[in-house]
Amino acid sequence: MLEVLMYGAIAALISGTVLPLLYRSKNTRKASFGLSLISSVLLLGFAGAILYTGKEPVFPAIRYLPGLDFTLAADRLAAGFILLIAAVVPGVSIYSIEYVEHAKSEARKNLQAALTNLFILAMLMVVLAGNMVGFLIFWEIMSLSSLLLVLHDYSSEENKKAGFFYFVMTNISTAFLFLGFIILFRLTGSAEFGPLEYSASELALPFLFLFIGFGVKAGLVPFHKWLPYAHPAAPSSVSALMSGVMLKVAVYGFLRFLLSVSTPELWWGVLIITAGSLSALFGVIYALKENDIKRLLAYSSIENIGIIFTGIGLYVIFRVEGLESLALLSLAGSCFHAFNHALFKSLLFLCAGSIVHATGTRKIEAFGGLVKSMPATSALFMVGSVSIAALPPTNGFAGELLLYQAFFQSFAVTNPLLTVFLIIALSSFALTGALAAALFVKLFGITCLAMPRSEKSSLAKEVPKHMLIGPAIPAALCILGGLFSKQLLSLAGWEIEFPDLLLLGLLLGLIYAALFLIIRSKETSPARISETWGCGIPTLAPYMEYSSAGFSEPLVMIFKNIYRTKIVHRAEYFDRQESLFRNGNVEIRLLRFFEEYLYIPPARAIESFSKYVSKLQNGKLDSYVLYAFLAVIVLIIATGGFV
Amino acid sequence: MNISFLLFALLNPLFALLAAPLYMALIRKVKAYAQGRRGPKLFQVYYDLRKLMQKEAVYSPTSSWIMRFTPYLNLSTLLVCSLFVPLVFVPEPAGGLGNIIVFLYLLALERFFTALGGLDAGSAFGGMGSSRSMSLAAVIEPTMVISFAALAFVLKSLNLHQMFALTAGTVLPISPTLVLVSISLFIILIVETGRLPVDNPATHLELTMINEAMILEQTGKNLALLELAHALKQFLLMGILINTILPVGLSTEIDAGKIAVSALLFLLKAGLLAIIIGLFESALAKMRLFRLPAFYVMAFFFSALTILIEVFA
Amino acid sequence: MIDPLFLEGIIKILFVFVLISAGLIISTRNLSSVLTTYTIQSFLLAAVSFLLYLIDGKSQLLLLAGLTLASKVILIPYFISRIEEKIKIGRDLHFAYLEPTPSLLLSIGLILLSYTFLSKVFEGLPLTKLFFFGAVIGLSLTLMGMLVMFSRKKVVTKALGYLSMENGVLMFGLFVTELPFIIEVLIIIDLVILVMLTTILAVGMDSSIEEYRQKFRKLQVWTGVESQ
Amino acid sequence: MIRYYLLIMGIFLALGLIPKSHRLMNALAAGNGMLHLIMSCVALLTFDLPGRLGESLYLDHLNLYVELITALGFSAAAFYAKGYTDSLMEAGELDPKNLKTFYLAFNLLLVTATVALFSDNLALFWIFAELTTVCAAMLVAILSARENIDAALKYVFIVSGAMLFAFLGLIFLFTLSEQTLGEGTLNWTELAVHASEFSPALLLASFTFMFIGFGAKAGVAPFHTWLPDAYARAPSVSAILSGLMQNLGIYGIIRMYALLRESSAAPQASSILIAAGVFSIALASFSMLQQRNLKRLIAFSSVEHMGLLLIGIGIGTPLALFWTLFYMLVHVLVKETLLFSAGILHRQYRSNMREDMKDVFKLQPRAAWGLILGSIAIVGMPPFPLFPAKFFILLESAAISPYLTLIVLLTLILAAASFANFLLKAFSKVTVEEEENEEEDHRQITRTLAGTGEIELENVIVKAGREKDRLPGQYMVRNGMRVPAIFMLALALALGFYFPDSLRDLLNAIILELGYV
Repeated sequence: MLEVLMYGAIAALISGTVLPLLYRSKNTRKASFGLSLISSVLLLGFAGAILYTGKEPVFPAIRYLPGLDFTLAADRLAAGFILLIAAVVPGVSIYSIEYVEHAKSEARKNLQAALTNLFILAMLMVVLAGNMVGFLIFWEIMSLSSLLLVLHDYSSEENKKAGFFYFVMTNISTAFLFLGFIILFRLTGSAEFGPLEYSASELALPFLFLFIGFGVKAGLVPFHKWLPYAHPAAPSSVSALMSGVMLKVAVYGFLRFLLSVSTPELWWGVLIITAGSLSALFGVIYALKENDIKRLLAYSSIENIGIIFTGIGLYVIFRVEGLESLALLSLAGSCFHAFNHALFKSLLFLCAGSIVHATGTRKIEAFGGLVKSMPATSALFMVGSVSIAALPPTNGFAGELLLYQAFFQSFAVTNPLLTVFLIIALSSFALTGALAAALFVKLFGITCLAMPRSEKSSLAKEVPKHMLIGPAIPAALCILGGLFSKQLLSLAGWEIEFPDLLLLGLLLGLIYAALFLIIRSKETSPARISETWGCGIPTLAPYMEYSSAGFSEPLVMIFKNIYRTKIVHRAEYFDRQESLFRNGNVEIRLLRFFEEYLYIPPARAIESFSKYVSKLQNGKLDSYVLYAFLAVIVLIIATGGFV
Repeated sequence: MNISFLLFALLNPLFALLAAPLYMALIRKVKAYAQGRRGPKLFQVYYDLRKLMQKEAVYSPTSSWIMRFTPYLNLSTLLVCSLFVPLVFVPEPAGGLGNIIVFLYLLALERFFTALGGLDAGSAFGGMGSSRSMSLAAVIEPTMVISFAALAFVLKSLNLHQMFALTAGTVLPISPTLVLVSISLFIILIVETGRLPVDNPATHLELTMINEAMILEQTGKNLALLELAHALKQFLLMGILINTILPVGLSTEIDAGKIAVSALLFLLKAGLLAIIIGLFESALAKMRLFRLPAFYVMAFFFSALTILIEVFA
Repeated sequence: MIDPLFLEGIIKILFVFVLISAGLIISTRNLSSVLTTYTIQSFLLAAVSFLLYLIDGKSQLLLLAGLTLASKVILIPYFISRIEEKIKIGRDLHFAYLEPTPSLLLSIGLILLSYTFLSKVFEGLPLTKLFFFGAVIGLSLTLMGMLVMFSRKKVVTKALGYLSMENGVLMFGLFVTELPFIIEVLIIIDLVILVMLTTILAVGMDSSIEEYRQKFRKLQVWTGVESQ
Repeated sequence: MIRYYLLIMGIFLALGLIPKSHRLMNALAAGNGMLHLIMSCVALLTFDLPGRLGESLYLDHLNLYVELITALGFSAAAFYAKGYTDSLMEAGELDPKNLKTFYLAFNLLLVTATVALFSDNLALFWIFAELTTVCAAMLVAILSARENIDAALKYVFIVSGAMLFAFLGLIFLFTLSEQTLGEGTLNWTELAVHASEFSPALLLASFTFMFIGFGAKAGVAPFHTWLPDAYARAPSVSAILSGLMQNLGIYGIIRMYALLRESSAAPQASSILIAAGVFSIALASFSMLQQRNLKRLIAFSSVEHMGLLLIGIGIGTPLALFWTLFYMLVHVLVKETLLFSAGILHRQYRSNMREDMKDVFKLQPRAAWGLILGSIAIVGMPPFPLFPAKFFILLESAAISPYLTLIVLLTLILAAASFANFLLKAFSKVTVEEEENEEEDHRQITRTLAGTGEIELENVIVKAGREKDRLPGQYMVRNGMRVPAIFMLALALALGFYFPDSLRDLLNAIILELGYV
């Protein structure tokens, strides 16, 4: 029965992929997104049933390669992530029905619909894959389909760069996964994911490789740079899927490995937490300075992935220290946070897509006043902002609460050095949370409140209804997921001491209602409308408002060591001796630390080396024969040496 | 949920709501005396609130529902918060109320919407206040969390109710490290309530104000609600500090007499604390905004030290 | 019958001459001299083959000698000299990477390399001294031919370098007479085809004839693309 | 038997000289390819393998498999050649007088390659492999432009020069067998039986020399230098054929390594192969990164894949060899797709350079997608079957050292990045704004007219209209050029989803016959 649901979902997604490729029309696109919607409903049933009953479905192995079958498997972990997919997809599908129509040509619209389905399918199959080869295959398809989606507007220079960068990073990720899996395969002699009862030293290498591989895909610092490039380039619905689901698929892969290891070591946990905390902190700090709404959200994804990995790291540390209940708590926390992030990040990206669509720009400084012109979108955006700022009683808070609980009790570890480490990690975690709140006050406040800051923004209109229903689904889930978090956790089988947020939410609501009614009933005089006080200036103008850059200025000052600036000169001359100046510019800009010290130098080195190598192929027969001659000599000497 | 809790749920918020403005006034009075003035009457605060309640609200045409929504939300949040902090007697815990992290984040919720409210009218003052408030809150957050973590670690619970059940009945702090935590808590109290040297609640100068700037556009009963919420916040934080360092008199049983005594004792202790705050404020000058993180680090240091000492001991 | 030892002595002397001819090919600038040197080298090869026949008495060697004489001493040189006339260039003045003197020094190194390598490889095998010598000369001749191929500019000279490599291989092969005769014949045929092809193509490359230039210009589509 | 074959083929080729019409010549070439394809299939199905035909023809699974790949590639190329050469002649690049030579060399190449593959005697293999070089060089030089001649000369000089070393290796081997068996032999079957008795030192020396020759034939770095020039200059068809000849080199190396595997020199031979493989991959990847010429890019990618094949052979385990053999097949399929598509683009833009390509999706959408999908396949991404092949080869390579695997993987990233870089830069230049409305209008007309009976007429008119407003400068792709590309890609894709049992049995049989397991 369960299997049928899954096959149905897969079939729906496949037909959703194929259909728009066959015939270009609006109806096929609609049908395609409808199919993905259907598939998500089926998936919901499938994953829910597994999580509830704990029964694992049995899929027959599919013959694939000699000596290697293609198997599907869904345990509770997989079911959890399938649930995550099923939760994000409906909103995105409904949203896309309208959103995809803004693409430039019919061909691209259909391609986008098909690829979106393929992308969802690939992510689903990665989670379902029963062995490493299947996992890698769909992992690659997932990367590829998302790459093509990122490149939907391929002619723009910026997108091209983003696409290339994404491609390279995703390849690096796959390469390390390849390596990690290959070593595991050699160790166990099978491609299946199974318990790894080996000593930690044997697993150290695969652990490192897989950590890097999944870390790149998840966007951990310092492998995170592709995110802020790829997200602005991709259509918003795809960003929602990428940020909401794809990053979590990487988390899933990492968990799948980690949970099968029976004896992890302490340094694993320390490494994971370090990377996680740094990601969280850098993610949010860079986001604060960002002026591009989608890039800001991308940085915020880095932050949240950092939080998830911090939880995973805590899990490892507690496992090593033998604190099983805390280990469970932190694992539950990071899984739950992964789930929540999927919801509110997809919600935010969808809203951002609507806003960008309505205003025609991605610059936060150009928005403003949308709460009046786009009330529904703004309300949804508000829900997303509150959730991501981890405010009660939303789901974002529930996830972080679990992690906080784990952290607060973590000082039970006996190792004093570890305690110091945990204190540092906790404070960085807290700082991240508060900065995120500041970030989303800025984002929501500057985007939606006050007066429109540009003409584009003042002309904005509310988006069509599909683009409202779409994000409304994750928005509702965000609130419900927060309110019913305790119930959800116990449904998922985690018996954890956890405050009842439903009670809290009810209390809040009741008191609010009571207050409101009491005060309203006593109201004597109606409210009056009057100009904002502007220190005597008669009319307020948009340029007087606090700007996005101004808002983050205090934090920029406080973290000025991180936001270092760089002065860049560019000059052109008429002559080679550089004495006759033609034109040039000087630019003071933010130092992109990771980019300029970590990415560009090796890229430059590879580039210049490749130039050098290319020169070897100089088209001259003389040189070619010389190479061959040298090679012959070397081979003769080598053979002589061997003999 | 049991009787004791229901009783607590009724009494504690009511007590807090009624007593909170008094201490705003008390601190003001202490400061006035320190400056050689007599200052307004203690109950002036209540008169002010009543007057504001009766006044109409004035809204800017640029503002939106955020501005109308925020005051109610803030007060209701703080009222929920008051369920978390047992002031005069500790009930049987129920429904996870009292969770210290939830408490922290309820404060964050209040701050979040206040800041949005500041941005809503579109005036530069509001924006400035929001920006500063959120920035400083971000910087203080690690300190707060570590302090509360230290508190939780020393008192071996995540729930304020359970913590205070532990401290109740003792005269002196049950662990010497609690003194260290208390110093941190005191600093947090100063910061969170927007007092000198962080913020000056008494001025309306754009260079200095943080909290006042955010609510500059609020008028009438909305302003009253916000003021009340602010006072409540201060009172609750004071309550945590008092019940940590000087829990004497905190009752754990439902007994009208005992509760009355304990309430009276609490009012006295809070009065003492308010005087200390007032004196502390008078003794210090406003710090430059960007010097503040150094101030917070002090609190951070004490809390981290607490955890380390507890671990080593 | 002549004393085999005496014949072996002569063969060894011929080996030395072969090496000298290889050196000359490396360093001579005049195209026709290079060709002549090659012809002499091939002739020496034929002579070695003949002498070996006198020692072993295997008729294949005689045939091989005849075949070498016909193809390498007569046919190929004739063909190449015709080409040289046609393309109207007599000299190959420029050297790539190596001037004649370092080339010659390097050749000595190559001979040493072949010697050490082969002595290691053949260690412990019951082989005649003459075979070993032939192998060393053959391998070094092959390597020296390669040296010619990369250090000379004109395609015709390169072709001669290739032929000289081929001579080295043949020299080696002479001592392995059991190799089926048919294969030797096929190798020669292959060689002839290859030489004809390369030299015809070389006309296209080395030619200074105006008509070719024009032809190339007409086909600019395929050019002007690569920037090298 | 070999004589009969050569005789028949000789007659066949002579027949090929008679017809004057291009169509007929092309049909003959295609027929030739199909004939070989069918013959090898029949041989595979009916013969008792391994077996002999006459004195010198030896048939086993390996050479039939390689022949199958070769004949498949030839047949596809023959179909493609018609349209392509037509267009070359239209543009005045190919002299119609040379057409006959072209097809002669085309057919001859297949015949010589076939004889080379099936000859038991290594020397015969050597000679015919040499002859394939000659034929392929003729095909490269067919345009008789200076650049083509240059490329052909490089091909001949480098490959033939290196092949001379292979002959030295043969002489070593012969001497060795003479010393051990009393009577010299170069018959592979006999050598295989006695390989373990041979002196490892001499066997290794002979392997090294043969590796030089066959490696040059296969395009292994640093003997690969002829390959990019030949690919870039030669017409696509010729490039495909010389590409097919690379498999011949790999075939020789597989055979030689199988000999070596029996002796104690196997580890040394493995290290040579793996070192050369890694070197090839690295060099090719770095050369690809800055490549602006599409065909050169494809050529270097060939070098890279040869490197991977060498590693697969050098690992020396049955599993590695199994996937290496599979890799050979898929590589040919995908490489041909790429070259076919690149050829179409070359006819469109008259250039292989990335700067010259514009509006690709508008002008040649199918070729563009062919290139994109081909690139995805060639960099080893699923669902294309190079992916599992790569996985298993690398899996086996990790047994030698995980760091070897790491290096290979990292350099493969470079190769993938090069393709991405090229495609992104070449395909993203848009000058014409895409106008979809027009097309929709056409559809509107047909839709409204549906059911009136005049629909067909209208369709014709619409079509004719479209034909007329074909974009300026759009190259009309002949079906004969499109079909083989699609066919090859579809075949590759199908192999990615379904691995036929018969193929598995065939590959296992090869491994068994080579003495693995």
